[in-house]
Amino acid sequence: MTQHVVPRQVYYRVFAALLALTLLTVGAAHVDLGPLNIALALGIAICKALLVMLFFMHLRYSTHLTWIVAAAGVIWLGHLILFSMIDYLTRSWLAFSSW
Amino acid sequence: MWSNLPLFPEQASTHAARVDELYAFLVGVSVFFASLIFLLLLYFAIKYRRRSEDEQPHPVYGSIPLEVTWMAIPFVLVMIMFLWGASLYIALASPPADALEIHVVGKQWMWYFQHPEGQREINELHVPVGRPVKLTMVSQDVIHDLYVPAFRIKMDVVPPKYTTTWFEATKTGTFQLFCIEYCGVAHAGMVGRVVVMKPTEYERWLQLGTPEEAPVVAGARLFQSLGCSGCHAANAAVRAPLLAGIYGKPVPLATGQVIIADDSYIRDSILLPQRHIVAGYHPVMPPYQGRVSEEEILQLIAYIKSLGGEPLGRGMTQR
Amino acid sequence: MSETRAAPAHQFDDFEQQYEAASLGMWAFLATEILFFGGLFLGYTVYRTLYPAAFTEGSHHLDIVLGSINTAVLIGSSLTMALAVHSAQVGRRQAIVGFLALTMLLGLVFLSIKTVEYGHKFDEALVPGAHFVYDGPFAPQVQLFFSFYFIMTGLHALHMVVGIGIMAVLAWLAWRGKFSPTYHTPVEISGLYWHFVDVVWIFLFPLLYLLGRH
Amino acid sequence: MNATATTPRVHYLNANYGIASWLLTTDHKRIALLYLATITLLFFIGGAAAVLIRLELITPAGDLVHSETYNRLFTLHGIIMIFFFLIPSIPTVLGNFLVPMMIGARDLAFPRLNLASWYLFTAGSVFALVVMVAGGVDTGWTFYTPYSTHYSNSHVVLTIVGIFINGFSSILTGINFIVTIHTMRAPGMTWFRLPLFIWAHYATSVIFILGTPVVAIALSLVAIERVFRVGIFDPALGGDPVLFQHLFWFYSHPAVYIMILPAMGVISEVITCFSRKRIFGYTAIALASISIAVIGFFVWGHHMVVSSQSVYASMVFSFMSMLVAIPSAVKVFNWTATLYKGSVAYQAPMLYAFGFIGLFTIGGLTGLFLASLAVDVHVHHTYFVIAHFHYIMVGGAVMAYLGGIHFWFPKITGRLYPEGWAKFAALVIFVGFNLTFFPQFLLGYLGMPRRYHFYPEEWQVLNVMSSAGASILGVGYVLPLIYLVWAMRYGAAAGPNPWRAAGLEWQTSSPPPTDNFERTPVVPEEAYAYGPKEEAEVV
Repeated sequence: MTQHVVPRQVYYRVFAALLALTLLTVGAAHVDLGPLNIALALGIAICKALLVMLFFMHLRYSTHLTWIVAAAGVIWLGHLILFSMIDYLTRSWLAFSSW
Repeated sequence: MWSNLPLFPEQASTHAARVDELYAFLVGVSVFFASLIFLLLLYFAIKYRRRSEDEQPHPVYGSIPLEVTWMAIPFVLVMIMFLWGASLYIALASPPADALEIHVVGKQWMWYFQHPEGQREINELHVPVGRPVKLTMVSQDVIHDLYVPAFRIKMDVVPPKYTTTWFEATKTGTFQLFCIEYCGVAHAGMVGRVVVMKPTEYERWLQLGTPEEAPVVAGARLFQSLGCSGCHAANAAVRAPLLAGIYGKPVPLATGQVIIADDSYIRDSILLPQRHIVAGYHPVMPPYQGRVSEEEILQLIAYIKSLGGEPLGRGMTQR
Repeated sequence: MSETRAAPAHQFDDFEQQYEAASLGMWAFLATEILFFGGLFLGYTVYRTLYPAAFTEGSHHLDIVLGSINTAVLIGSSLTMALAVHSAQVGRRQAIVGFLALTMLLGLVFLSIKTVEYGHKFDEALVPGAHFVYDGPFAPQVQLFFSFYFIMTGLHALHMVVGIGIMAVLAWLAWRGKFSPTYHTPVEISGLYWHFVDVVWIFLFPLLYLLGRH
Repeated sequence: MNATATTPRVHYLNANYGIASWLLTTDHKRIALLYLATITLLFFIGGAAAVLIRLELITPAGDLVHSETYNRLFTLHGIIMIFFFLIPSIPTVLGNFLVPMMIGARDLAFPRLNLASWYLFTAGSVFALVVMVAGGVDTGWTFYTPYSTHYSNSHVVLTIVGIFINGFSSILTGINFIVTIHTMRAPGMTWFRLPLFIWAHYATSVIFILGTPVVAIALSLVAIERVFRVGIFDPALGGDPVLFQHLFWFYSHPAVYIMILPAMGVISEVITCFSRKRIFGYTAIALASISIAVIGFFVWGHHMVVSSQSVYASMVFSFMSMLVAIPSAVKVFNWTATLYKGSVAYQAPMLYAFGFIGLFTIGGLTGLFLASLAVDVHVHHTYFVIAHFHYIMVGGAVMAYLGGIHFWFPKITGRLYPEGWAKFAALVIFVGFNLTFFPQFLLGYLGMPRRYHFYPEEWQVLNVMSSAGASILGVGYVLPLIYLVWAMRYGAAAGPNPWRAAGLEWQTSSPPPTDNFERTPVVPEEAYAYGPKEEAEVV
C-alpha cells in the first residue's frame, strides 16, 4: 500500500485551525465591512475547505490525477455560475427585457 | 412550382430581407462544404476500392499543414457568420425611438393586443406599413412566444417581465402569427394574424374600431379604484413618490443605483414594490401581485405615461 | 464498490491498482456531487444578486448560535473520521470502530440541532409554501430565500443520513476484522465522502447564516 | 468469409446458464447485452410514438388523436429517445462491451457497480415508461417552468423520478469508464495508442460526470416546486423561469455530445478497418473529442436566444457555438482523408459510416444556422431545429450505433450477419431518413412551429413527404432486428477476426472468454496498425 500515513498531530492542528477560522468568520460577519464581508466570508470558507481537502482528504499526498479530478469539479461549478451570471449581470445593458 | 408547395417564406419586413441575406450566405457555405465532402468521399471510395482481399495499402499518418488549413478556413467562415448574425440580432434588440408601441399579453391560449389609441384586439394585430412597430409583451401564465415568420421575428413572452421585439413591415397583406413556445393543450391553436395596412387605411381602421375605453381612461379609473391615488396623489396623506412626468426618466434608488422608469420598472413597482425603493421613501406599499391582471397593469402604465408635465415638489426625478 | 477479500478483485492485478481505482472513482463521484449542489449554488447566487435586501432579511431569521455550534460539531466529526482512517492505516481495529462510532454520534448531534432549527422555522411559519407567513418587507423574496435554505440544508442533511448509514456498515465490517493495513479502501473512500459533506457545509454556513448579518 | 472460422468451446455466453447467471452477472459483456435488450425495446416504443406523430401530421387538421394525446406522444417520444435511448445507447452497449477489451483489461474497474447501473437504468426507464404510458406527461422533454411546475395537469413529478434514477445510471457508467481507462490499461497501452473509440468514451464520461448532476438538480427543483408549492422558479415570488432553462441546458446541450461523441468513436474504428488505413490525423481527432466535450459546456445559451436572456450572453454563447464547429469539422475532414490511398471495402458497417459522415455533415452545417443569432431567432422552435437535431442524433448517432452493432456483431455473438440484407437495410434507412427529415428543413424555414398538433394547409405536401419517409425509415429499422436475431442462431461462424481488423478486441476469440484474453496482452504499437510496418509515409 502506498498510502501516506499522516501523523495524528497534523489532524489535531488542522482541527484547531478550522475551529479558529469558524470563530473568525462568525466574528467578522458582525462587523460591517461593506462588500468585503462577502469576500471575507467566502475567503475563509475557501481556506477551510482547502484545509479539509488537503489534509483530511489527503489531497496533499495524492496523485496529480486526483488533483485534476477535484479541480475539474470546482472549475466546472465556477463555469456554471460565471456563464449564467453573464446573462443576469448584463440584462439591463441592452436587452429584449429590462431585467 | 405547385401553388400549395411553398418553399420559401414571404419576406415582409425590413429585418426579413437582412436575415435572408445571411441565410443565403449560410446555405452557400453549407452547400459548398457538403458537396466537397460528398464528392471526396465518393471519389476516394471508388478510386481506392478494394481490389483484392489481401491488399495492404501504405499507411498515411496525417499532415499538420492540412490540419491547420482545415481549422483555419472554417474558423474564418464561422467568425463571419457570428459577427453577421450578432449585428442583426443587436439591431433586433434596439427598436427605433419613434416606433409605434403596441402592448401584447399572451395567455393560454390567446393573444391580446392593445394599441396606444385604445383599440384592443384578440388574435389579430393591425399595423401600418412602413412604420416601425415595437411590441412590449408579457405573459399572464406560462411562457409563450410570439412568432411572425414573414417578419423573421420571434420573442418569448415570459410571465415575470416585459420582453420586446420590433419590426417594420414592408408590404401590406395578412401574415400568420404563431405561439411557438409550447404552452399546453391548445398550443397549436394559439395562432393569429398580422394585418399590415396602408397608413391611411390604418388611420381609418383606428377610427372604425370602437375603443370601449381608452387605456388611459381605464388606467385613471383603476388608479382611483385600486387605491393608488390614496398615496401617490399630490394631496395624499401618505408620503409616496408622485408619478407625474416620471415615465422614461431616471429614478434614484435607495441603494444608490439609478434606474430608468420604463414599462418594466413601473410593472415591477406595482407588483413587487419593495424591489426598487426610491431614495428617500420607506418601503410601505403592499405588493399588488395577484390583484391586477396584465391588461390592467398596461392600462395603469398608459395612465402614468400620460401624466406628463414637470414633476411637482415631491417628485422623484431630482432631489 | 470494493471487495472485502484477502485477494484483490479479479479484474485488478494487485491491491494498489484496486485502491487507486476506488479512490479515483470516489473523487470522480465527488466532482459529480459538487455539480449537484452547484445547481443550488447557482440559484442562490442569481437570486441573491437580484434580491440582496430580501436575502439579508431572510438570513436574519436564522439562528447563528445553533449554526455555529453545528459547524463546530461537523468539523469535529471530520476529525474523528480522519482518525478512523488513520487507525485503519495502522491496523488498530478497536480504534476504527470507536472513531467511526464517534463520527456517527457527532453526525447525529448535527442532525438533531438541525431538527431543532427546522422546528423553530415551523413555529415561526417561515416554511415556504401555503403556510408561509411573513409581515416584513420583501415577503415573496424572503420566501425564496427560505426555499433555498430548506432545500440546500435539506439536501445536505440527506447526504449526512446516507453517510451515517455507510459509517454503520463500515463499523460493523471493522468490528469483524475485515480491514487491515494492506486493505482498508472502503474506510478511506467513505472518509472522502464524509469530508466532502463537511466541505459543503463550510460553504452553506456563511452563505445562509452569515452574509448580511451585520 | 472465413471458411475455417471456428467458435471456441467455452466463451462468455456459455460459461454458465440460467436466468440468474444473466441477472446477477458482473461480466461487462453480458451487461452490455442486457443493456442491448432493454434499449432495443425502448427504441421501438419511442419509435411507435414517432409513428403516431407522423400519422397525425399527414393531414393539417388534428384529426387522429386529441391534442392532450398528441402532446403526451411527443413528450414520450422525446423523453424515451433522449434519456433512455440516445444517451445510453452506444456507451452502455458498445462501450460496455468494448472499453475493457480495447484497452486489454479483464473487466471494468467496478463490475458490480456496472450491474447496478443496468438495474438503475431499467428501473428508471420502466418507471418513467409506465408513468408516461399509463398516465402521461405533456410538458415536452424540456420541462420548461412555469408550465411544468404550476400549469401542467400530468404526471410531471413521477416522470422526473424515472429520469432522476436513470441519471444515477449515467453517472455511475461515466465513473466506471473514466476509472477503467485511467487505471486498467494493458502494459504498453499509452494514451496515444488508445483507439479513438476510447478517447470518445473518455470525453463522453467527462460529460456524464460533470453534466448529469446539474440536470438532476434542475428537475428535482421542478419536482419540489410542484409537490410542496414552494417558489424557486415561480414568477409570483420573483423567481425566474429562465434560470431553469440555464440549469436544464447546462446539461442538455452537452447531452447532445454524449450522443454524438461515442458515435464518432465508432466511425473512427469502422472507417479505418474498411479502408485498411491508419486514421488520418490521430492526434487531431483524439484532441477534437476532448475539445468538443469541453467547449460543449460553453454553448448552452444558444437554446435561449429568444428566451429574454441578455443580448450579451447570447453573443458569448453564439461565439462559443461557432467554435465547437471547428473540432467537428476537423473530424469529418480527417475521416474523409483516411480513405485516401486506402483499400476501401463496402461492407454494411462501412455503408453506415458513409451515411454517418454525410448526414452528420449536413446536421453539423445546419447547426451553424442555429449558432448564427439572427437566423436562429427565425428558425428557433421550428421544424428546422427538429430536422437539424435529427440529422445529428438519428442520422449521426443512430447510424453509427447500427454500424457499430453490425461491425462488432461477429465479436459479440461469434457469428456473421447476412451481408446482403444488412446492405439493403442500410440503404433503406439512408433513403427513408433523408425523405423524412430533409423536408423538415424547408418547413422550418417556412416557419412551421414544433409541437403543433395541427398546422396551416399550405404545409401539407412537405409533411406528407416527411411521413412517407418515416414509414420507409420504420421498415429500415425493423429489418436489422429480424435478421440480426436470426443470425445470432443461424449465422455462419465468424472466427476471431472476420474483418482482419486491428485492435485488441479482435485478437481474442469470438465470442471472447469471460476474462476477455487468455493472458494480458502487451501493446507494442499505435492504434490502427494497418498496412506494412516500417513503411509509413508522411504527407
